[in-house]
Amino acid sequence: MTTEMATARTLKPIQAMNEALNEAMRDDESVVVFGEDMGAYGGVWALSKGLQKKYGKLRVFDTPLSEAAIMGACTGAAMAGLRPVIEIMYVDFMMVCMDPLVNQAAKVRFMSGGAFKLPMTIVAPCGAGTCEAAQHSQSFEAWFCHLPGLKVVMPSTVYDFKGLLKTSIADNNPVMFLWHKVLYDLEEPITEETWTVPLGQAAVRREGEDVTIVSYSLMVHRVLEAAANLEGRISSEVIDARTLDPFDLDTVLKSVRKTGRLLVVHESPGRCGMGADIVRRVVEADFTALKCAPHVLAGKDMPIPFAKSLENACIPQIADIEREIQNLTL
Amino acid sequence: MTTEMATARTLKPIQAMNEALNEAMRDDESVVVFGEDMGAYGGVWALSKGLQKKYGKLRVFDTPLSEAAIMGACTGAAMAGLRPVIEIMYVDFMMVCMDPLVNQAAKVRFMSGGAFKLPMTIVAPCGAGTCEAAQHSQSFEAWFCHLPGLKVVMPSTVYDFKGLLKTSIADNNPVMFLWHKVLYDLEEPITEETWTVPLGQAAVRREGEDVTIVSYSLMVHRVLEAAANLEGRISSEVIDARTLDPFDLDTVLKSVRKTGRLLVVHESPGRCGMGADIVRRVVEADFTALKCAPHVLAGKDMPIPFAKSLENACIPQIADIEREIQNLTL
Amino acid sequence: SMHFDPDQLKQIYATMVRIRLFEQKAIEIFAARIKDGDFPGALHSSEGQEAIAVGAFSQLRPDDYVFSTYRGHGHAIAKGIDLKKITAEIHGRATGVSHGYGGSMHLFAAEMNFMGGNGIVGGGMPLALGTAYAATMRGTKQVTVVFFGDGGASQGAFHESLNMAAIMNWPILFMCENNQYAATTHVSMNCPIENIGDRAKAYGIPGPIVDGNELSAVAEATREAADRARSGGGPTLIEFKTYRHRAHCMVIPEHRPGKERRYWNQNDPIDRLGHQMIAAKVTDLAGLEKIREQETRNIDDAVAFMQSSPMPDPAQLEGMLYDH
Amino acid sequence: SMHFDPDQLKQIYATMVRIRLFEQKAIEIFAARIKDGDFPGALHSSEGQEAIAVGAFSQLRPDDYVFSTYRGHGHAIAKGIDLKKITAEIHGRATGVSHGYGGSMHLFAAEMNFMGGNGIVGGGMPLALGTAYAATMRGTKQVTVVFFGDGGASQGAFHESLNMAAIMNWPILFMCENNQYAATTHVSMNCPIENIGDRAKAYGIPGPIVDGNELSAVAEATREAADRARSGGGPTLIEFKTYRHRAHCMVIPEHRPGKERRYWNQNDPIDRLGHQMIAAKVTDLAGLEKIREQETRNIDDAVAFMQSSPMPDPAQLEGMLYDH
Ligand SMILES: Cc1ncc(C[n+]2csc(CCOP(=O)(O)OP(=O)(O)O)c2C)c(N)n1
Ligand SMILES: Cc1ncc(C[n+]2csc(CCOP(=O)(O)OP(=O)(O)O)c2C)c(N)n1
Ligand SMILES: [Mg+2]
Ligand SMILES: [Mg+2]
Repeated sequence: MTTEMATARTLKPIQAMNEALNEAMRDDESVVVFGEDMGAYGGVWALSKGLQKKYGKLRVFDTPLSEAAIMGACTGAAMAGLRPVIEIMYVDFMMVCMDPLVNQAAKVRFMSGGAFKLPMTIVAPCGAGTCEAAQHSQSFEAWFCHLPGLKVVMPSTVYDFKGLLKTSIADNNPVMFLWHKVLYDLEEPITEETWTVPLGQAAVRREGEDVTIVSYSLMVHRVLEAAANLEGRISSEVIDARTLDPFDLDTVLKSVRKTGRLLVVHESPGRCGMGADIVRRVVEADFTALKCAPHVLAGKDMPIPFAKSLENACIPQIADIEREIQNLTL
Repeated sequence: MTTEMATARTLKPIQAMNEALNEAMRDDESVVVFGEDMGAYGGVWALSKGLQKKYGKLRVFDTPLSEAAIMGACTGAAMAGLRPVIEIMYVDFMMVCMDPLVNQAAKVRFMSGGAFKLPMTIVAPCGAGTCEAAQHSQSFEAWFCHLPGLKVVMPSTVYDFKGLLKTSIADNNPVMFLWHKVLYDLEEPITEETWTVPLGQAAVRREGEDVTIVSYSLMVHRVLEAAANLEGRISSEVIDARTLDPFDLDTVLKSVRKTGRLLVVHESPGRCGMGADIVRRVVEADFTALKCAPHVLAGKDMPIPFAKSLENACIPQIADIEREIQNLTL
Repeated sequence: SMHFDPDQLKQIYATMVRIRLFEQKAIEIFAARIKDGDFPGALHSSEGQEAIAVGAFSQLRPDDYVFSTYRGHGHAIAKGIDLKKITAEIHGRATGVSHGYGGSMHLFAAEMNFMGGNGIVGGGMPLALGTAYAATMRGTKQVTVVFFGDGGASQGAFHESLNMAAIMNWPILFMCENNQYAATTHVSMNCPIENIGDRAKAYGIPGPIVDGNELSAVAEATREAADRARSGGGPTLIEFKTYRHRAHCMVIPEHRPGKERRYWNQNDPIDRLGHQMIAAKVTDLAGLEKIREQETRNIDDAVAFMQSSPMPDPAQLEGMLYDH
Repeated sequence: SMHFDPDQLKQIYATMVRIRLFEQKAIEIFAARIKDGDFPGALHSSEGQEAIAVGAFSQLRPDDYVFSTYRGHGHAIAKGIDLKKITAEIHGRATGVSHGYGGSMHLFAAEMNFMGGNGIVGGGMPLALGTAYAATMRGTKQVTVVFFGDGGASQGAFHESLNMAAIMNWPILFMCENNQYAATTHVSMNCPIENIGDRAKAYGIPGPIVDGNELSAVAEATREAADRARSGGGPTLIEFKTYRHRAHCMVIPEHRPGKERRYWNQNDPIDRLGHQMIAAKVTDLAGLEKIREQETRNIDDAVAFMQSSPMPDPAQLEGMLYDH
């Protein structure tokens, strides 16, 4: 982790990512940014705000409404030695550009016998909780982890938004950077000016003795609230995975060896999800460390419905997490 | 299971699927078949051989080389009350038509509050082992299981190719029917004329006492060979999942409660794969039934390389399976 | 050109006003809910594009298939779907057209062959192939109408769908509502030639370019294309030139050139039709005002219905995903 | 029209023959391996299309970017990639251009900006946008050349890529090898108008339609489009009319009308160029024969090289996926 000191300030996720882009573009001429509405307007989420003015239209530009073209252009540009960063406006829309991502970007290096580097970053908001219904609420992190050739990053803190995005951009491989829309208004006091966070290092967000809870992205916040609510009765250790591929199994194992209990919480459907994979890795690595069955609290195996009453029922709420923690520590 | 008796004969997977289509079209006017080369030619895999001649060009037809249009047409036709069956020539090519599949077909019923039925079947060959490299060797069954709204079928026997395809076509929901290319030349003696196999029912292919091995598709054959090779030393129970969603957890649990040991074998990458999910379900359902850590023997977390020497190293071989069975029963 | 009798015209005008008022009321209530700390989801106003929806549906059969978009309130209202159920849906009530599962972007009405809005730009086009095929196979002479925008025409799905429809000669009206912008992006960043309609030539099909703010022009182009499709003449791409009054959705403020705005404000489709009706002595200003008052009451009734409707019950979720 | 001096012509002819013989030898060895119970993978012959690859590369700069297809042996050979390494690759040897990781469908040569074959129909087109953009940003005046077929033009990627390239004015040559068939499907099921090239109008770019079996016509069209692209004139769609002699791949037998076959056999690009060279007294029959003999030796050498090459070592797999 590199750090430079600065005066204290508060930062939100979008600003943090915008700073990361700005610094990356400033420090490396090969970093370029494009996508729908990403030029003059600065992106519908304001991700590229001010960057076209600063770095010119050759490095920051709008595109037609054509995700397959955007993803392909990103891949080709990376093959040519640039370091592109693109935005896909919602991760759900990646369904129209899976081929350049899955069959091309994630495989070109391997298929060419290592001849190419693919330094590219895809930034996309994800997640449910905004009443935007089934086609604007998915995350797909499990798919991207199942796909070899792509790294997967899902920050939960403003600090990580910036630090991990900088590292993602600097990485010589395709990185999927998924940020949860419900974190949009998160605000954190920050004292540093610039920093990076390495890929593949989980963070212990709360130390505890009774149970290990692994989560990432928005759900980390809910897990921490649930853990706080149970304070005094159950001592929970909360691990924020931060990057899902590479995944920091060591930190999880260390904790499980201490607590003997494992709960994974995520919002995406449970079937073939990230939780299942964490359970697999833990039981394969150290079965005897577990005092009881590990458990995955995931979103329902359903699309996300529109109405708030239904949506809430489909994704883990704080009360659900508390209940599962209690069940596990009975 | 419905059955009609016939004189004994041998059948191969393609013939079995072709018979299923033929019977479905004969019995139900709303069953239609289309896709690239599926008309006069009868499909590059011969899936629709003879059907256009029999049922006419309005029910069996060629399309342009446009998978998104094909998948969309299939979805729209199902919404209009037809019962379409399409072929995507390799499941890998589904990357160019994920939107109509993922955001439309799998969600329309749910998003409409249950107003529509989506009786459609997608048939696609899958799998590695044919030296066709990274873009012609994938399976994606874990993705499809992670996606709510889609059923997933992966037969291993000729009997199931026909019986499960008939049931898939008769189902009122989208079904992904994935058949492994390496099974192309499989041949089985068959005595029945026509039959169906229900979705969601696993088959115990071999009974045993020491270890439960769950697999599906091509890998079932390798597992059975490995189990046979260990005969006398280790008594393996081999379960063919047959359909992955719905998944027959009961049959697996019953076996694990007997053997106390679980090995899952599949060809796709392990991360967020079907094996991880089976492990998750088993440990959540009956942790104490397990005498030792369950294990997933999966394909490497890599694209499939071209050269045979490399390809073999990336997917489970019989010797690998034997080794894992032995490790588990040490 | 198109002939409408006075009653038809008044009904058409009323429907256009209904859409306009619906959109305004929706924004008002959403804004209030947001102010209350509630995030009610995305809302896409079709103000300024009313003539397209209303003109088109004035010429279609009730059993024709329709694929709409996330900007689909106008399509649903023009199609004649119960205003109360539309209002209930966009506020996530159990009484909504999609029982609260879809929301504003996913209005469905299966019994009217209204095949749904779509949250994916261009997402409806490939689906339209399927209903058009079904109608062809069954010989029902239903046409399929699919709406999309100037941005949607840049999706691969546009090409694949028009191409397949043309080759198969399937009865589809590809309705491109070119409202000049895709989110904040001007159409010139989505189409390098002057008219999206001219792309029809790449498929050997007709591609009329129509003033989308002129009710009768919309109706005429739709009638022509629908007649052709019904009689085996295949698909048509129709480009409607129009203008979206509001920003893309509530949370993305857009800057537009003042001159452009003035031009299009002067060409507002409702005002235009109103003037024409007065000039043709179909009605007078007071008559138009009476229509507006009636529609205001309709909207208010729908809002009241929505407000008295229950939220959907999560207990029903389990049965919703699959047909059993 | 194009001028080539005699030596150039002989080299061009030799390269075309080399491709033809390469394809034939590949089929021969694959067939033998299959007979031995080995499944060596898919093989897609470009016999009949040699003039396109060779004519195009005769007019390109060595540093221009190239995206090829699964039917890419001809492109790779015409580009000048070592025949030995190509042969080794299609048989999965460690000495192959992709070290045995890619195979016939994935020939790469990064150092020559040969950006790979592609197993996905139309898959190269979106990637071509990226190299063209990189060249534009850097001001290098490199063009990007991307090959695809008559079937590939039906993919959504075709539309998105041509559209974006046209809007951005990026230097890309979209090379459509219309060999009349996509697998077993005639081009009329993929394109409802006569010429795929005419679809260029939908993007406001030139769309020349070229006799792809006439070497000089291919060279001229390529030169013109490359010059335009290099000097800031943007992309071109070029349709080459040609014919694939063989079935799509080895395992999909195809029936073709005899008349069609005869027509195209009479228009074989190698024969045609040979006749022209003899007529222009560049060489005689014996001269052509000598070239053929030399190329046969080249192919044999490449096969020998392949046969003496090791299989790739799985121990190296781990390091291959990511750059560290
Ligand atoms: C495939 C896809 N990409 C991006 C978006 C985000 N998005 C929603 S509407 C829109 C603009 C669409 O413009 P246009 O097609 O002109 O229709 P309009 O909104 O003007 O009615 C964008 C970019 C989306 N929903 N789907
Ligand atoms: C997206 C996709 N769909 C289908 C295929 C299977 N396939 C491989 S080549 C081919 C025909 C392609 O025809 P065309 O574009 O005319 O090129 P040609 O093979 O004639 O060179 C098909 C259907 C594929 N590889 N990718
Ligand atoms: Mg628009
Ligand atoms: Mg072809």
